[in-house]
Amino acid sequence: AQDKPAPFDNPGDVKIALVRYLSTGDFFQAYLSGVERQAEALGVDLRVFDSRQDAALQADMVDQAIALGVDGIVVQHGLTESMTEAVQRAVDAGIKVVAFDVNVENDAVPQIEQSDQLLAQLALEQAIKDNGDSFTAGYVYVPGIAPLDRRDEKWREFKDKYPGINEVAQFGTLDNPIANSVANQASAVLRANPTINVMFAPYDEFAKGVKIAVDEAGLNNDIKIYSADVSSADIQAMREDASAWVATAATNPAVVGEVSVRALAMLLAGEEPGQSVIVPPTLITRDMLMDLDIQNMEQLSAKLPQFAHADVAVPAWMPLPER
Amino acid sequence: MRNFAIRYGFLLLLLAIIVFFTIMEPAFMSLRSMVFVFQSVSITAILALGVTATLVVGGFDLSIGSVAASSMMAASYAMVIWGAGSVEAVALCLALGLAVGFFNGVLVVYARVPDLLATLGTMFLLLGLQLIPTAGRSIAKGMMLPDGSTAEGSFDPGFLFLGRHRLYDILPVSVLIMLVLALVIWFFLEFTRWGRVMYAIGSNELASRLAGAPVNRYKIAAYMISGFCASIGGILLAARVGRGDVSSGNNLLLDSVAAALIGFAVLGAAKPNAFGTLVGAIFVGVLLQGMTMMNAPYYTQDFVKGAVLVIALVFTFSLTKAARN
Amino acid sequence: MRNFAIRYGFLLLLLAIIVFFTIMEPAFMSLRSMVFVFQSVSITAILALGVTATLVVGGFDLSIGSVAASSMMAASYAMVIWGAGSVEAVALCLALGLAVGFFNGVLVVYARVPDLLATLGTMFLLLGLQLIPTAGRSIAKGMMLPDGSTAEGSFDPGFLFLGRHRLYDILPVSVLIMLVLALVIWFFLEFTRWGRVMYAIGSNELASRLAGAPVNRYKIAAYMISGFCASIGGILLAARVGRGDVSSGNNLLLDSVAAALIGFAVLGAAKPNAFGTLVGAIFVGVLLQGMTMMNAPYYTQDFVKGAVLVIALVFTFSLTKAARN
Amino acid sequence: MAETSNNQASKDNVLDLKDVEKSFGSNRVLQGVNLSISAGEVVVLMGANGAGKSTLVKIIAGVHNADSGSLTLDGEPFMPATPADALRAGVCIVHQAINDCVAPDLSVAQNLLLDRLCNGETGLFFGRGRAAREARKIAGALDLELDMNKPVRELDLADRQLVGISRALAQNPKLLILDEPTSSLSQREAERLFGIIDRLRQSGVAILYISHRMSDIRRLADRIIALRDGRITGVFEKPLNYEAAVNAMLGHGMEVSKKIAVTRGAKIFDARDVVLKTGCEPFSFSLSGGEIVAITGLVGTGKSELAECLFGLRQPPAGTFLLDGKPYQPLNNRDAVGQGVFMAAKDRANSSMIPGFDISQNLTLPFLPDFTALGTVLRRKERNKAKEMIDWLGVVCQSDQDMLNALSGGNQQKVVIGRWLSKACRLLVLDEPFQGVDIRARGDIGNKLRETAGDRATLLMTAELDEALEVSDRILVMSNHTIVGEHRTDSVDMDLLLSQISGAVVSPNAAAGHFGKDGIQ
Ligand SMILES: Nc1ncnc2c1ncn2[C@@H]1O[C@H](COP(=O)(O)OP(=O)(O)OP(=O)(O)O)[C@@H](O)[C@H]1O
Ligand SMILES: Nc1ncnc2c1ncn2[C@@H]1O[C@H](COP(=O)(O)OP(=O)(O)OP(=O)(O)O)[C@@H](O)[C@H]1O
Ligand SMILES: [Mg+2]
Ligand SMILES: [Mg+2]
Repeated sequence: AQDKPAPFDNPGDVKIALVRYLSTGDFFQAYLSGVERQAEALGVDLRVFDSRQDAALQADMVDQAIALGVDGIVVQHGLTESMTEAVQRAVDAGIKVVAFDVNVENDAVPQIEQSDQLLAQLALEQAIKDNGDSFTAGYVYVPGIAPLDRRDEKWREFKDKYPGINEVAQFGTLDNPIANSVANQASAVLRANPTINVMFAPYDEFAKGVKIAVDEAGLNNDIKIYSADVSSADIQAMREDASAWVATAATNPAVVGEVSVRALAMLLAGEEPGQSVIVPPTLITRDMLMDLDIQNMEQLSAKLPQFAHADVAVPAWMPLPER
Repeated sequence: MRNFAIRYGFLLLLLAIIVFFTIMEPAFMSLRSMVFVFQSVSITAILALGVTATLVVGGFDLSIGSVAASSMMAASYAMVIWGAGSVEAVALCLALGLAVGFFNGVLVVYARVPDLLATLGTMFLLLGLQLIPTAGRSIAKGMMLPDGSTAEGSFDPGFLFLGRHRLYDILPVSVLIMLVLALVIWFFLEFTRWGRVMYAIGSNELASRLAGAPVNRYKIAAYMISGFCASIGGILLAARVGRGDVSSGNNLLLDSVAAALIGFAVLGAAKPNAFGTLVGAIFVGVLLQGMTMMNAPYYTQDFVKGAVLVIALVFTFSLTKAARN
Repeated sequence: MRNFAIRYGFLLLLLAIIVFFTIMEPAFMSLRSMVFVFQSVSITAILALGVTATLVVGGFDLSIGSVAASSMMAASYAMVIWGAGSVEAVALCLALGLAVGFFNGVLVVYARVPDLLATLGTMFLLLGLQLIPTAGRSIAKGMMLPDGSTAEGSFDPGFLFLGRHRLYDILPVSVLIMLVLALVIWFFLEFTRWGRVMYAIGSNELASRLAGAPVNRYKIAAYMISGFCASIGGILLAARVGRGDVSSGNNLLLDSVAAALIGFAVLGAAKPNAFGTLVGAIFVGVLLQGMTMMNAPYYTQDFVKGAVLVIALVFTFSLTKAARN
Repeated sequence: MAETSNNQASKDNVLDLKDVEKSFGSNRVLQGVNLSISAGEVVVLMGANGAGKSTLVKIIAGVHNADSGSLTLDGEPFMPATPADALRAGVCIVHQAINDCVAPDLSVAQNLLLDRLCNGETGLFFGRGRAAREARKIAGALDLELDMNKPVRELDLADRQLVGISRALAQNPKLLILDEPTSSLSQREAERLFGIIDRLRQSGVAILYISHRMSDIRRLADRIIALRDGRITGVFEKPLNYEAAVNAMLGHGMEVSKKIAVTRGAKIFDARDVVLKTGCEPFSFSLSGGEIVAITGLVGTGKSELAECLFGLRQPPAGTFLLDGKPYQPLNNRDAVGQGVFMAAKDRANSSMIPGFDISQNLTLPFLPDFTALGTVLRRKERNKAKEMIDWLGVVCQSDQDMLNALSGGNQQKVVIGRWLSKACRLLVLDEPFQGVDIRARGDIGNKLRETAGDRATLLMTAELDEALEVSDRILVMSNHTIVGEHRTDSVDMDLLLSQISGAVVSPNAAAGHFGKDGIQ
């Protein structure tokens, strides 16, 4: 501890807050655990504010954190419009802020990104590799959700680039349980469009739903599913016999959580993490999972080092969580 | 003529929609396709049958969605983390559903909390409760537990069978369960004295009590039927999805309430009834599947669902009541 | 003694919770923190006041959440895509809310569709409808329109003021609007003859009609009040969020229904009432805020919300009714 | 006198009550009530409105628990905790509130079978065919001719009451309690009921009968017990002294209500060639200021329909009304009130009471604008008016802030009538206004009607001839949706009147001619 810069020479006095927009689901749970682990490694006091998808509340929570006298804030998701002013107030109050997956239009705030474009690109490149550049595709998409919109940009780019990609159906829903609702839609789509051989479902809940429908229709050898994000449950689904879900591109949400806190710590220590901190995604294919006998996220981290740790925002003094 | 419209108007509308979709998309009208429609609504329908039971005694159950979600988590937890077999898992879920139903019933009957309020409280309770054992994670084979070890168990094939097997290669087990449950509840409500007494309680609770009906027990039983149905829904959900997904079950709630309420309009019943509930669920299923096949974006589906619902109901109810006057 | 418990039990519980949180976390008991609690519940409370109006006439409005969401989208659309000013945007939203309320009222009164069913249909209709103009996309400054051009307009600062300004640097405009609306509706329901007649209709519709009340008009008015409140909620939501966000407003319905129903327990009213509704909303706000301050994970918040709700209600209702017998 | 009967050996007594006490809050409703009923006996319980009769019944029925005291049934201690317990012990009850006897959404058949469904006698499976047969048997006892598949919601109040009574009679009770069973019946139905009561009495059933109708009491009573303010004030054996019984129940003699002489004013209302139901004969009549006219007739002959036509709730197929010489065609009941025509509807629980409101709020409801300033209700003014009305009508209550459903049936009725007496009008229509009202209160209300009659016309619909005779100046007889006779109350030809009511004299032409000559004006 002696060689750490201020204020981390006395980390017990450092208070940071995580202000969340989304919290329910594996991704967010894993992200939180990464934040917690890194905060623990640093020895700082962490407070978690959950706005549960209430954008207005999230902005208020920033003010609350200001009132609580925190030294730094991690903003996790949210809407540009509602967060920009609140974050500006925090910056004005001398608080260091980093933002994950939300653009708060502030030069003093580094952006942590998992790069949705890159995620989509990795999955789609794999699809082209597996199926050639012309195939009949079904696409699962719900507009209005920022990360999905960014993945959608990539999908449209690919369609422009490869005219052989024929999108015959687009569907999607966020009705919970999402996998179940998407499965119902997908089964209708598969009956109406028996020629589909590729499904692009750039969100793991969508992919799971599509997989259920494909299995139920007995088409698992005829269709390949490409998606984004990963969890232990997804790994199991991909590992199933003759699973149609052949590839997904993902960053490790826990790693993103760790990086967020590290970037904030650098700011607090007076260092510059850079305006944009990108955590690179990893492509995970079914073959990899089978060959390396990966059963869950922990094994994935252990066997794919690029997934376990992102070498970003790691100055020499930074204590890393144990692994 | 008007009587005919009241009795069969809704069924004719359903038929018209089916014909329309078949013309637009011939793949719609096949045995397989119909089986898929049934499958897509099986869970909603099962929950809706439970709501119907509470509607019959003049109550309401807002907790079904969260009971189903909790039951899905409980089944997954039992199998994946405790390594239980499918029988134990199913038994656990049913016990959970019955217990929640009993709890709701006691709140309504003995603590006299209004039904909407009591079941809303239970709903919030369960929404939180289901997430506590896993600290908000969903449950899957090989998952890492909070204590750092790895879960040993996995979904029992017998359990997955419930969600995935097809009898004679065509009829999914979940559809069979839905049909059997609908038949049982329909028969129970229409042809047993218990069912009659439940309708009597819903119509005039005091009169039924004065006629010697053990009203409290019946009401608690109705909530237990509801919880039981919801837990079956949760089991089928877990068996279909094959993991314990974190979910609020809110959409399940709304869809099943819609199905149960549409049921009022079927055959001019103008009261909760099991046959109507089943038809209501299938109606929504046909609409959604047909529109998905026609590539309609999801938001137009909500819109059309709402529009058809409103039109059908205006038609039925304004006719039914007009004929009364 | 028992009467005292009935009247003040709930308020005492609220006080006890506040004291508890203050001991655990002294920062809880500050003006800023209390203002924050009020602000966090302001939109929920405004919607809940609308529901209260429909509950008073014996109805129910399930469409409020979607009216608020649609009104948020409408305001955003008007300003960002049509380039309207804040006055036009607000007027449009209020007109929308009143129109939807009128539609609900007509369905219930003239088409005689049961209230739950009618407003559920409207809910689905609006859920779809609000997404159609933008094909499901959120509305933000500089967004790409379906025809490929870029939206010219932006949120009017005067509009954003509604959601973001604080009077005397402490009192948010939204809290002020909530308090004023609560006061107006409370006064209206408790002290005016129109409010009195609304309660009469809720208690016995036929008797009220025979005593000369224009029941249909009152019922439609109640739904219009509800739609009006919901659209104000939507305006504030848009002003606070600063964009037409498709996923905001998901939980508004359940939270405001909870607040309105908890209101039954306040002051032993055992009926819908505006003061109770406001207290109910604040109660939930205090709980969530306190738990957040104590760093409780989000899922325990649902659980505790449910548990406290159930306990409080059992306490109040079992006492209220026992005293009656 | 009261003591002798209570000291009788209790072995042949079916029911014995000892020192039963019951309070609602600070209101001591029953105080040391002792009472016994033996097999094969009809005991009539008399008491003014709010004396505690229904409360006593509800204790025996297991609806309320007594605060103290003991009950024995057939010599065994009897403490029913629920209505089901009482039923199992063989105690059958027809409650006063007709709504408590039927489930409106179920069919007539299912309502008739309700007890059997509840206690399991029907077996688990409910076959519709068999059910309809059994239900028809039950209905047969009272000669009910109803469509077995009709929902009870669509029945008339009287039919609902008959369904409730039939249900109780079908159960072979040990003890049968009837709490004002004839409140909405006319003589014909009541007579059928009395026939059955006679049969049950002979077969050894103990019967407790509660009524405010002297004609019922005269017809049935073996013994009369008078209840006043929750205490037994007299037990009367045969030969029965009715006057003494009334005195015991009221605490004083019944002042012979001397009718204030009719000061018949100008003609106010005219009905000309009204056809109430297509295919029925047209009729005409007119009403003058200051007079009280009763329309009497059997249940279901169209009295309520006429009242509803006058109040703008329905349109007669043909005919014209004139109010103060001008055509009167109300669009709806609000319009009627606006033109000065008020109506107190029958079936108070459904069509008049606001159960969630207290007495004062119930009283002022139709004329709320009179108690408001700028839309705000002036609570003090409202409560003062209510207190005034409570005193004037003699409503038995704790205060004007009592909830209406905590009042006894008769007192509820007074509040409901009082509502329409609180303001002057041109034509006041009262449909069955004395339902459940005790003798003295009936006299009181009659006097109030008379006092306020002023230059308003008052029309009273009643199936109970006694009421018509007691209160009105003139009686019109309705049969089969038309008026078949007219009588001046001070010179009634009873034989003719009764035969007109029973429909024996159906000579519509003669009747029309009759009215054509001197019925009008
Ligand atoms: N549920 C109740 N709560 C409070 N007070 C009640 C309740 N029921 C009855 N009372 C009171 O008890 C007293 C007796 O009422 P009860 O109904 O027994 O009178 P009753 O003799 O049947 O009169 P009626 O001839 O008008 O039917 C009345 O003063 C009434 O206000
Ligand atoms: N809404 C209705 N629907 C069907 N039949 C009705 C309706 N209203 C009245 N009737 C029938 O019309 C007839 C006359 O009813 P009405 O109530 O006018 O008779 P009444 O002489 O006033 O009898 P009561 O003494 O019961 O008041 C009855 O047979 C009744 O069943
Ligand atoms: Mg009584
Ligand atoms: Mg009548």
